[in-house]
Parts: sequence; structure tokens; C-alpha cells
Amino acid sequence: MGQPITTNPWLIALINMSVVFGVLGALGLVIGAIRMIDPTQKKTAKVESKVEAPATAPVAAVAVQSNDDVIAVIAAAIASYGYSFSQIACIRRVSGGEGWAQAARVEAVTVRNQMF
Amino acid sequence: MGQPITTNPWLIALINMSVVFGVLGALGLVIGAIRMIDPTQKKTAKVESKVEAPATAPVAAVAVQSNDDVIAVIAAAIASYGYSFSQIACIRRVSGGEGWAQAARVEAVTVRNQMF
Amino acid sequence: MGQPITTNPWLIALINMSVVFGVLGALGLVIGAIRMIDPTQKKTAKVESKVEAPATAPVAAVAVQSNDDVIAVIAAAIASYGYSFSQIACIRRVSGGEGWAQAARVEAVTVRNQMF
Amino acid sequence: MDAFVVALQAVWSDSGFTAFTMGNAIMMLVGIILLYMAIGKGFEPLLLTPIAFGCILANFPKTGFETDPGVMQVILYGIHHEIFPPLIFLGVGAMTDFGPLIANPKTLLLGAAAQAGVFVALIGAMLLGFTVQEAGAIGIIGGADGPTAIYLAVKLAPNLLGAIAVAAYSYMSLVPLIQPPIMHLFTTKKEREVVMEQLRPVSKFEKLVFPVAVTIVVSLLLPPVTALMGMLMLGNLFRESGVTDRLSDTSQNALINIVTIFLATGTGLTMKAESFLTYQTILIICLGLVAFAAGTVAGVLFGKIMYIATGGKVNPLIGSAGVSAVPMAARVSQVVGQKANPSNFLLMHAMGPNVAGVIGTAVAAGTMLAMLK
Amino acid sequence: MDAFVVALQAVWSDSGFTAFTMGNAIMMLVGIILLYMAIGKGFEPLLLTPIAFGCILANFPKTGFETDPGVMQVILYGIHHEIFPPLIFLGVGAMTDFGPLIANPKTLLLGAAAQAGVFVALIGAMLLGFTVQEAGAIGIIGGADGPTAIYLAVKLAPNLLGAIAVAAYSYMSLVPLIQPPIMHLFTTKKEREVVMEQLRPVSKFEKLVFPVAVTIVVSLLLPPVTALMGMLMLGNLFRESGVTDRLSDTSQNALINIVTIFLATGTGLTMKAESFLTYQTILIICLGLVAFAAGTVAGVLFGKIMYIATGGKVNPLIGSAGVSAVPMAARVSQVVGQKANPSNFLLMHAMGPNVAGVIGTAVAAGTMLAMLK
Amino acid sequence: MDAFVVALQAVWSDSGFTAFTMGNAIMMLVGIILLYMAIGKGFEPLLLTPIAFGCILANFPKTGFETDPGVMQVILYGIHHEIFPPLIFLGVGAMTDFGPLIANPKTLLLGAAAQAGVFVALIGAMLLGFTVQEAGAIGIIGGADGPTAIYLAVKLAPNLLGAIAVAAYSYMSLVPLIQPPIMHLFTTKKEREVVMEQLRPVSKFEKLVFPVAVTIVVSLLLPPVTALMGMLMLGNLFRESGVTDRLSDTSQNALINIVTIFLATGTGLTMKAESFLTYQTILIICLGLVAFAAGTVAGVLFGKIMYIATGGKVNPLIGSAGVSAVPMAARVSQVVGQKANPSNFLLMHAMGPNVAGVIGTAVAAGTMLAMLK
Ligand code: NA
Ligand code: NA
Ligand code: NA
Repeated sequence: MGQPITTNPWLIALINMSVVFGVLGALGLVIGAIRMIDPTQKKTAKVESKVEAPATAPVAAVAVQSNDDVIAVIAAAIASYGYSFSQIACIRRVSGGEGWAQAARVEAVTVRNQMF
Repeated sequence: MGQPITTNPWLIALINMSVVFGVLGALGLVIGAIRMIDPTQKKTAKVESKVEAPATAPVAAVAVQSNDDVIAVIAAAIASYGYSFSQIACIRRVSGGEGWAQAARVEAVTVRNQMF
Repeated sequence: MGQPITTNPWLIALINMSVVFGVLGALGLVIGAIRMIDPTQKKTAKVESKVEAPATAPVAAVAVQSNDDVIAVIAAAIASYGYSFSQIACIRRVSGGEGWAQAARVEAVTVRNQMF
Repeated sequence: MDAFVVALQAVWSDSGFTAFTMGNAIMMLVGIILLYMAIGKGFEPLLLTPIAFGCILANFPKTGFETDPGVMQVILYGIHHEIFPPLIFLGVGAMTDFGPLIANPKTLLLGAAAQAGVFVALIGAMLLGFTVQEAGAIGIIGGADGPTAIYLAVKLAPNLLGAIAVAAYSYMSLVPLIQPPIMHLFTTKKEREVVMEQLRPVSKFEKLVFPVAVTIVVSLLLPPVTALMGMLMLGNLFRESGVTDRLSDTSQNALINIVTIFLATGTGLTMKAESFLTYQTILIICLGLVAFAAGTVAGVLFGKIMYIATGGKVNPLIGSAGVSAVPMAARVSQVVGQKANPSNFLLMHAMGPNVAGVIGTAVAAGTMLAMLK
Repeated sequence: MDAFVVALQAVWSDSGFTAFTMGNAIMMLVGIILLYMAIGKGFEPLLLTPIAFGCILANFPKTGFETDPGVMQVILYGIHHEIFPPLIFLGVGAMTDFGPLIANPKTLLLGAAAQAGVFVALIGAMLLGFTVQEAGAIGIIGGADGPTAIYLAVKLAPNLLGAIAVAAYSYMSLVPLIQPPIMHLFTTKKEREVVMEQLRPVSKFEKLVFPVAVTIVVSLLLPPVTALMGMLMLGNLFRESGVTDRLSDTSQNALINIVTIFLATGTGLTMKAESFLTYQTILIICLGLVAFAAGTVAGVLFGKIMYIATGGKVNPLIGSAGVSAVPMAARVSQVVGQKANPSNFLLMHAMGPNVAGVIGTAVAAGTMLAMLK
Repeated sequence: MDAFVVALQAVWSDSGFTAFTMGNAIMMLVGIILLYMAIGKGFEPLLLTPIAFGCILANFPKTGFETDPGVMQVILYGIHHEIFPPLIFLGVGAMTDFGPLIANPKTLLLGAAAQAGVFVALIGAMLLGFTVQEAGAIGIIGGADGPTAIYLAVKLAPNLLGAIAVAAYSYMSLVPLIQPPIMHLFTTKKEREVVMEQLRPVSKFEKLVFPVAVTIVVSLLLPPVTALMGMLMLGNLFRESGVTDRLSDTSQNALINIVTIFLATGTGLTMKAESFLTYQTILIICLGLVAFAAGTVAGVLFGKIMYIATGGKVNPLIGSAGVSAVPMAARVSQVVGQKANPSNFLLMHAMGPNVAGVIGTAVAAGTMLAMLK
């Protein structure tokens, strides 16, 4: 190394964006490949959709009628399940029959703390 | 540096005590200056005295009649509030109407663990 | 050092096993000596056997009749004592009058986590 | 009495006052302003508080931090030899859930598109007279990834480390202010209202193989970022394995906190008046803003392309999350999306490009190291 | 366009692909298999997961881990200078209860007997052509004590570190498979059914004096293992003192976890294709199994001697626990004993030889260092 | 058989027994006595336990701790280059509430007055023949602040480190025995009965500006203690900011505990027979007691001056808390005051001079470094 390959900024940008798209595109293919070779995929697809939704349900989606008292009651009930309030993304009204589907969608974001 | 400025112990002591008193005196002036420029000072004085006292009250000041049984009961009650015993500085009789004032004075010392 | 004392494997093994048995044997004598000079030994022997057994008892040995419901009740009761379930080695039937003795024997193994 | 005065004068002449410069005073003011931003305004306080305090410490004369052995020299050693960023990434990996990315791998392209900000800033920096290495280090501010920015800055332009770190962390915390107007400008209401399909569940097998596979692909192609990507993915493996909770917990708590204190204080220690109070610093601050804005634009525009390509199934608002700034940028997508359509929940969809942006920035950094060093 | 292709080729030629060897590929497969063993099968996952990942990282070409300053070089420094094993032992000491050993000091002899495995492997290794130092380092696998094995391997045969560490941790987690058949083979049902007397209570005084006394005896006789034994016993003193809980907690949590990450990743980093993919590695794996089996046999046989000498009061099954592998080997004794006699509780009795085996292995390592270095 | 005996003799001649001296034996006894004080009597167990154990370890011959690379050499490096005390102070700052001092800044003068003990000991040490640097290091024992004492001793008189550290921590834990008689001797019952006015509430603004302002004033005037004061105040800023709880928690738990283990064990490692078993050590122990007593006297006397100057509003008992030894000295003031008047609560008032004493001792150390190094 030692010497820059080029000092033309447009060329650097072009090559870099090519590499970034190339590598991330390749990773997309890799993810597809992982899914294809996944020996647990078949049953997972069925089992998880049945098991996971109810698991997150009591936390994320609770029917509420915009009533502070009710929210307080729910909060207490949830707390008794061992969830801290910071883990609860929102408490909202569930309309119609798509309850579980939405529940999964709102799933509490525990993804990475707010650190970096 | 390298060479000591002086090796006369009396002079060293004198200069040092002068510097120590000088610096700590200067810090005293700095504290006064901080208080003067404090933009939150006005409201703080009022709000905190009202809010903080009750907050510490249930921990620090509980009426007791020098009776071991009563202390045990109180200890249990306090514990049920979620305070560990090590946070409780003392449990003592409160006389007259100056309860809150004294409460603040006895304020549980959480200042620095007993480490250094 | 630098140079090996010997490169004869049989001799190395012989000396090493001698040293290992020698040192560990010596440590056995040291343990005996510690026990002899132990100023707390007399009372310990009596007090501990009385105090320790009941202390571990509620955790380790609880009379159960192979009934899942009962185990659940006990688990809840134990949990209310502040023990996490992972600390409980087993819940088993206690027969006869040797309850405490067995209790001590089954004593929950908190010895070293499963790390190394 | 004479001796007393003489000795006292000697103490004074050895004090920092005699060597104190106007530059030092200004830098202390900068440090105090950064402290105000961190503590008073809540801008990335975990990083900016020790950076600001380190900046103040760096500007006391005669402390010997750089020449005498001691804790500050150890910290500076760790800064100058990129020891801390990979350890930060170990903890970040243990905190990151790549599930949303695995569920929707097309979002990787959004994470790639948002790197355009990096190269807009790079081109701008070179036009403004920076060397190619400096321009690369400045550009990476647009990646919105603190540890990667510090890692690259130390390798390519250590003299600019302080300004780059401050710009990166400041703009990362300003994401909720910078992005929404841009997102409105480049999207129609109809696009913002798009409700996306629920993500498929991701199996544990996928979550376990993913970090290993990414490490292999990226490290083979770009050896200079192996330490960074390897640690990120090792932390993620600790998280997902289910049998190394002890290591995962320590990585994302005690270890990352200790390293953060050292990294941030040490970054502040590089902000001495003579190297920070330059015309270049102002340019870097401006270029950083350009980089963030350009990255957001590129992400949203690529989102629009995906909106069209998928026949309206992708909400272009998730494109802006590709700049990284995890998880703020994803939250901004969620908030803007929900304002357009209250029943719209983009958060999990935006986490895909968001974590893809972390990988994308590391790849960009690796490419620049391969080309420029 | 020409310039673009030329520059892209330059990036490619600087990538790891151009220097990637079949050996590297095989080692990555080894790493992936180790990951599967660690995560999929639960073999010592806290150690094997980072070892396996380090092995993968080590086999990317051109990362410069060994030549360029950085976090990997710091970790490798710690590996090559035995900095981590004593710190691991500090935490191990804080986790270890020597009570069962103090209550029944005769079990020390079982911990001594099980070291025979070390020397069976040593003799075997020398017959197979290893140097005397290499043979000593290989033999210590039979001690079933990870930190001691790494400590000795670094001092006597650093080139074999990876293979020795992998063998040691793999067999340690295989103890529940390796030991039971051997235990059945060498004991009669009557012996296995022996119910041992309850252990006497141990006073706090004994638990406090024990670590200090052991440190003095072992360190005076074998100075080369003072760092190891001293840290083990300092940790135990933190545990037993009752007034240093802060230090005990940190030793067995934050500190040991951080050091484990560094130690295990660093051990993996030594597993480069050129040093690992040799005929020697296969021999070491085989010799390790021999060492474990021989240690178990020796422990059980010595247990039989104690059974006879005490007139049937000692259950020979606790002898196998002398190989260390705390606490798995003791659990194996418990399980096998309870299968023979459901009212048999050998766990606490087996903890005595189990922790004695840790001391015994350290003593064996010290003797070898005194003789061979 | 001959070969066996010869080899066994070689092992023996390489053992520590052959080089073991009476001095080593005495130092081990010293270590055991210190362990008894720490664990049996509860004298600063978190520091004295590892110091005592380190002292035992240091006196095994042929361990090579000082010459061979390894964990002990790393620890000793940290000791010899003052790396640990500033990190301890980071945690101490995160544990310290400067509120009582800010509420009553006049108590700063009590923290200054109590430093007189430092200089009484310094003068005494020079009269007894110590060099001026050694005398300065010995004097700082009177500051009753462990990390500062170690910091200064390493810089001015590393050969005396062990004795100074042991004296400082021993007397710090003896404060409840040393101070009360002195406090009684120099105060009247009427003075001890004084009930002080309630402290005013301190705003968050004041608590935030205070650490920054103190750092600037002290570091500018005394650059040699910038590392110490800077880390103390950075830790305090973590505590008070309200947005850096992660860093505050880690500073006062995992990090300070890890560093304490290293600092204290390393301090013990410097206590080798040849440097500790001297006439000087006995003098240092005596001078330390003088320093503590003189500091207490000076604090109480200055308290009396304030009692007079304020027309009886200040209880002179809080003056003794100025020696530092946080928070024991403040508790002693509380206990002695309450004995004189059961409705007297001096604890919070005594915390002011108590934490002021920490700053005062650091200033005294800085002045000595400026003058003597
Ligand atoms: Na990014
Ligand atoms: Na062993
Ligand atoms: Na002091």
C-alpha cells in the first residue's frame, strides 16, 4: 500500500460506491443462501408464527379506550408480568381482527440501546 | 523542574499552606460566583424546598418511641417501600412541628460508599 | 534455568508425580494443622451444625409427594423467600427423621459457576 | 520573607497560567459549549460529555499528558492505535438485532445508497483543498457511525480526529432535526402513507450464520476493517448464541462503558488549541452537515426507486434510515411515516437499512483504507 | 473507464482473496465446526465460541493483526505473555468453595492421582517425537484445567497453543461422555453403591487460612506458578473474607468475562493455518483423549485404594472427579453414583477431589516449568 | 534411582526455599497481620486485603515478577506510572456528592486547615533525616487520601510506596479511634453542643458547574495534579449530569473495583523485605500518626476560629472532618456531636470539610510536585 491508488475524487467516489453496492448486494445474496440452506426453516415458519405472536402480545398490544384509568390498570398488570415500562413501546387500541398481526409489527424495539 | 525550589521544610510548609488556603479560598469565591450566575436559582429555591423534603421524609424521619419492637415494625415498613437498610441513616423521634426541616437535615448520606 | 534438568520422560513423570503427591499430601497436613490451631473450632462444631442446617433447609429439602401442583405451590413459596429457581438443586421427598442431615448433604452446589 | 516570595514566584512560573494562550481559553469555551449541548440539550451525552471534558483537560498547559507516562498517555496510546473502536463495536454488536435486515435483505441496498453522503463530502473536501486522505476521513462523517469515523480518522488523518469525532457525534444527535425536512422535500404524501407488509419471522439459524457469513465476505474483500467487522459480529454472535449471555452482557455493559470513557476522553484530549482552532475545523463542520444531508437524500431517492420497482410496496421514508445513526434515524422514519398515516408502523422496516448502514459505512471505510493508505 | 477498471483491480489485488490459501479455507471450516460444537452442542460455549471466531479471524490474509498496532496486537501481547490466565484464576478463585476439600483433606490424594493422565500423555508425546517441552505442554491437557493449560503452553510450546487449548476445552466439555464408561469398567456395583458420611462443617477460620497457607506452600516450592496460584487464592480470599464482596463480585463477573473474551479470542487468533494444520495437531487431539482417560482411570483406581484402606467408607466414583473440569467431573460422579444407588449423594464429596485437581494441575505445571524451562 | 535424586535436588534448588530469607519470613508475617487487620478487624478491607496478599506474594523468591513479562509486571507498570490512582478518583468522583460543600463554601477553609498535618509530618520527616522528596511523600499520609498518597509517593519516593500506602490506609480506618480524644481535648462542651443551621438546597446548575470550575482553577495553577483532579471531577460530572448514568455506574463499580484490585495488589508487590524492613518504615508509621493527629488538631482549632468568627454558629467538631478519610471522619464528627447533644445532627455539615479535604490534599500534593520535582 503506502501510495494512494488514485487521487481523483470522482473516481474514488465511483469505485467506492461500486464496492459498497457490490458488497452489500453480495450480502443480500448470502442472506438468501443462508435461508435456503437453513435446516430449521420449514418448521420454524409454522411454529414461530404461532408461538411468537402471543408471546409478545401481552406487552405490545392491549386494547385500550383512551382512558387514563384503564391505562394505569394495564400498566400495573403489565408490570406484574415483569416488564419494565421502558420496554413497552406503546399501548394502543386494537381494531378489527388483525390483532396479532399488528402486535408483531409494533414489537418492542429492543434493538441496540441508544448509545452509538 | 528537576531541582527542588527549596529544601527548607518550614518554607515548604509555609508556601504550601498559603497555596492550599489560597486555592481553596478561591474555590469558595468561585462557588459564590456560580451561585450568582445560576439562571435556575430563583425557582429552585422554592420548588426544591417543597418537593425534596417530602421525598426524603419517609426514609429518614419516622416517629419512634425508643421501643425496639416499634423500630422493627418501621424497618419492615420502610423495607416494603424498597429502601435497603443501609440507606437509612437513623430512625428517631420527631418532636414538635419542625418535622420536615429536621427530616432534610438528617437526609440519608449516600455520599460516597465507604470505599476510599 | 534454560536447560531442561532431564529429557527422560519416565523420570519426568516419576519426579512430577512424586512432587504432586508430596505437595498435595503436605497441603493435607497443613489443613489438619489449620484445624488444630483454629481458635473458633470448639464452638463452631456445635453452633454451625445447629444453625447451618436449618438455614439451607427451606431451599434444598422440602417435603413433596411427587405432585406437580404441590411443586408449583412450593416453588412459589420458595420464590417468595427470595431464592431464584436456578439456586434450587432439587425438591424431593424427605423420609424418616434424618431430614436435616440429608438436607445438608444435598446442599445446593453454588461452587463455581459452570465456566472453567 | 524574601525566600517566601521567591519560592512562591517559582510555583507561579511553573503553573499553567504563564503558558496559557487565548487559544486554550477558546477551546475551554468550546468544551463548555459541548458540555452544554451534551448535558443541557441531550446530544449524545454518553460520548460528548467525556469528549468535552477531555477537550478542557487537553488545553491546560504543562500537564505533560503526551510526554510523561501516566493514565492519559495510556488512553492516548489506545486512541492513536485504534484499540478502542473495535471494542466499542463488540458491545454494539451485542446490542444489535440484525433480524429486520435478514427478513428483508433488499434493505441492504438502502444502506448502501445512503453512503453517497460519504463521497459527496469527500469530493467537497478535495475541492476545498484537503488531501485525499483527509478528505476520506472527513467524508466518513456522513456514515453517521462514531466508532468507524474515529477508526478511519486515526488511520488516515489523525490531526483531524477531534473535529471529525465532534462533527460525527453532533450531527448523529441532530438527525431528528436534519432529516425530516429533507424527507418531506423528496417524497409525496402518497409515498409516505405506504403501509409495508409485516416482516417474516427470522430463524435462529439465520441469525447465527449471518454474523459469520458477513465477517467472512467483508474481511476477505477488505482486510483493513477486519478488526472492526470481526468484533461487531463476534458481539452479535455472543448475543444470538443463547449460550454466552455472560459475555454478551459484559460486552454491552461493563466493557463498552469502560472503553467509551477512554475513547471519548481520549478523543477530547486530541483537541488541543493548535490543532483544533483552524479554518479546517470550520470546513469539516460544514462538510459534515453536507454529508448527512446528502446521505439522507440518497437514501430517500433510492427508496423511491424501490417504491417504483416494487409497485408501491416499499415506503421511501425507510431509505433515510440507511445513514446509520442507530436507532435515531429509524425512529425518524417511524415518526414521519406515522404523521402521514397514523396506522403506519415503519420502525422495524427502517431498522433494516439502519443496521445495513453500519455495515455499509464499514465497507466504505475499508475501501478507502485499501485505496488511500 | 480504463482508470475505473485499473483502480478496481488494485482494490482486488489488495484484498484477501488473492492471498487466500486452501489452508485458510480449511481453518475457517474448523472454526465453523467449533462454533457448531460450542453453540449447537453446548461444549464450553463461553470459551469455544470466541476461540472459534478468533480462529476464523486469524485466517483472513493481510489483516496485519500480528504486525500492525491495534486491539488484536494488544490481545496477542496478553496471550504471548501469560497475562490473562492468572486473571481468569482470580475469578475462578472467587467462584470456588474449597470447603468440601478442607472437610475431607484425604481427597487431595485423589486430586493428585488424577494427574497421572498428564504424564501418560507426556510420555506418549515424547515417544511420538515431540520435544520434551512440547510434550509437557501437551500432557497438561490431561489436567482438564483451561487456564493452566494455556499458561503452560505459552511458556513451553507457544506454537502448539491453539491445538492444546482446543483439545483441553473440547475434552473438558466431553467429560460426561468420556468418564462414565471408564468409571463402570473399573468399579464394582457394590463400590458404586457406597453412601459416604456427611462432611463435617468447616469453620470460617479454616476457609480464610486455607488460601493463604496453600499460596505459601506452593509458591515457595514452585516459584513459576506463583502468579497462577496467588491469583486463584486471592480471589478465594475475596470470596471468603465476607468484607470484600465488591472485589469478589467484580472478579467473578465483569473482570473474568472481559478477560475471557480476550483470552479466548486471542487463543483463536493463534490458530493460523500454517501452525495448526499439521500432523502434530492430530496427535495432540489423540493424546488429549488418552490423557483424559488415563487421568480418570488413575483417579478411580486410587479411589479403590481408598475404598479398601478405609474399609469401604470411600466411594471410588469420586476419584474420577480429580481430573478437575470443575464442576462437570463432580456432577458425573454424582450421576453415576445415584444411578447405582438412588439415595446416594456424592456431589459434595466429589467437589473435594475436583478442586484438589485444580491445585494438583497447577503443581504439575509448576514442576514441569522448574524442570523443563 | 540416582537420576531421580539428582533431578529432585535440581527441582529443590530451583525452588524458593533455597533463597528464602528471614526478611521474607517477617514480611509474610506482616502480610498475615495486615490480613488479620483487614478481615478480622475490618480496617479498610477493600484495600488492605489485596495489599497484604500482594505483600506475601512479593516475598516469594525467584518469582520473576519484576523481570519477566506477565500479569504482575503489567500491574507493576501501572503502579510505577501512576496509572491507577486517577482511575480510582474517577470512581470516587462518581460516588461523591459535593452538595454540602457547595451549600456552605466556608467549610473549604476547614478542609484547607486540616492539611497542616501534612506539613507537620513533612517537617518532622526532614528533621529525622529524610530527603525533601521523601518527606513530602511521607507528609501526604496526613492528607488521609489513599489514591493521592500513592500518586505522590510514586512520583517523589517510589522506594517508600509500600510503607506510605499501608500507613495511610491503616490510619484512615483508625480515624474513629484517633480523632475523638483530640476533639474532646480541644473543644468545650458548649462548643460541641452547637446545633448548626440547615444547609440550603443546592441547584443542579451549581452541581454541574462546580466540577468544571474546580478542574479549571486547580489544573491551571497546579498542572502536575491535572490527571487526578480531572478524573475526580469527570466522575462527578458523570454522576450529576443525569444523562450519563451508564458511565457513572461503571465508574463506581466495575472499573473502580478492577483498578482497586490492581492498585492494591500492586502496592503490596512493592513491599519486598529489602525495601520495607528498614528503620525508615517505623519512622513513617510514627510520622503518619503524628500527621493524622496534627491534621485533626488543626481542623478543630480552625473550627474554633470559625465558631468565634460566626458568633457561635459553627460547631468546631466539623473541623476534624477536614482531614478527608471520607466518610469516616464526617461520621466521627456526627457521633461526637450527638454524644454532647442528642438532637445534634452534624453529618451533612461535616461532609463539606470532608470532601473539601480531598481537594485540599490534591492541592497540597500538586504544590509539592511543583516545588520538589
Ligand atoms: Na452509515
Ligand atoms: Na486437574
Ligand atoms: Na485530605
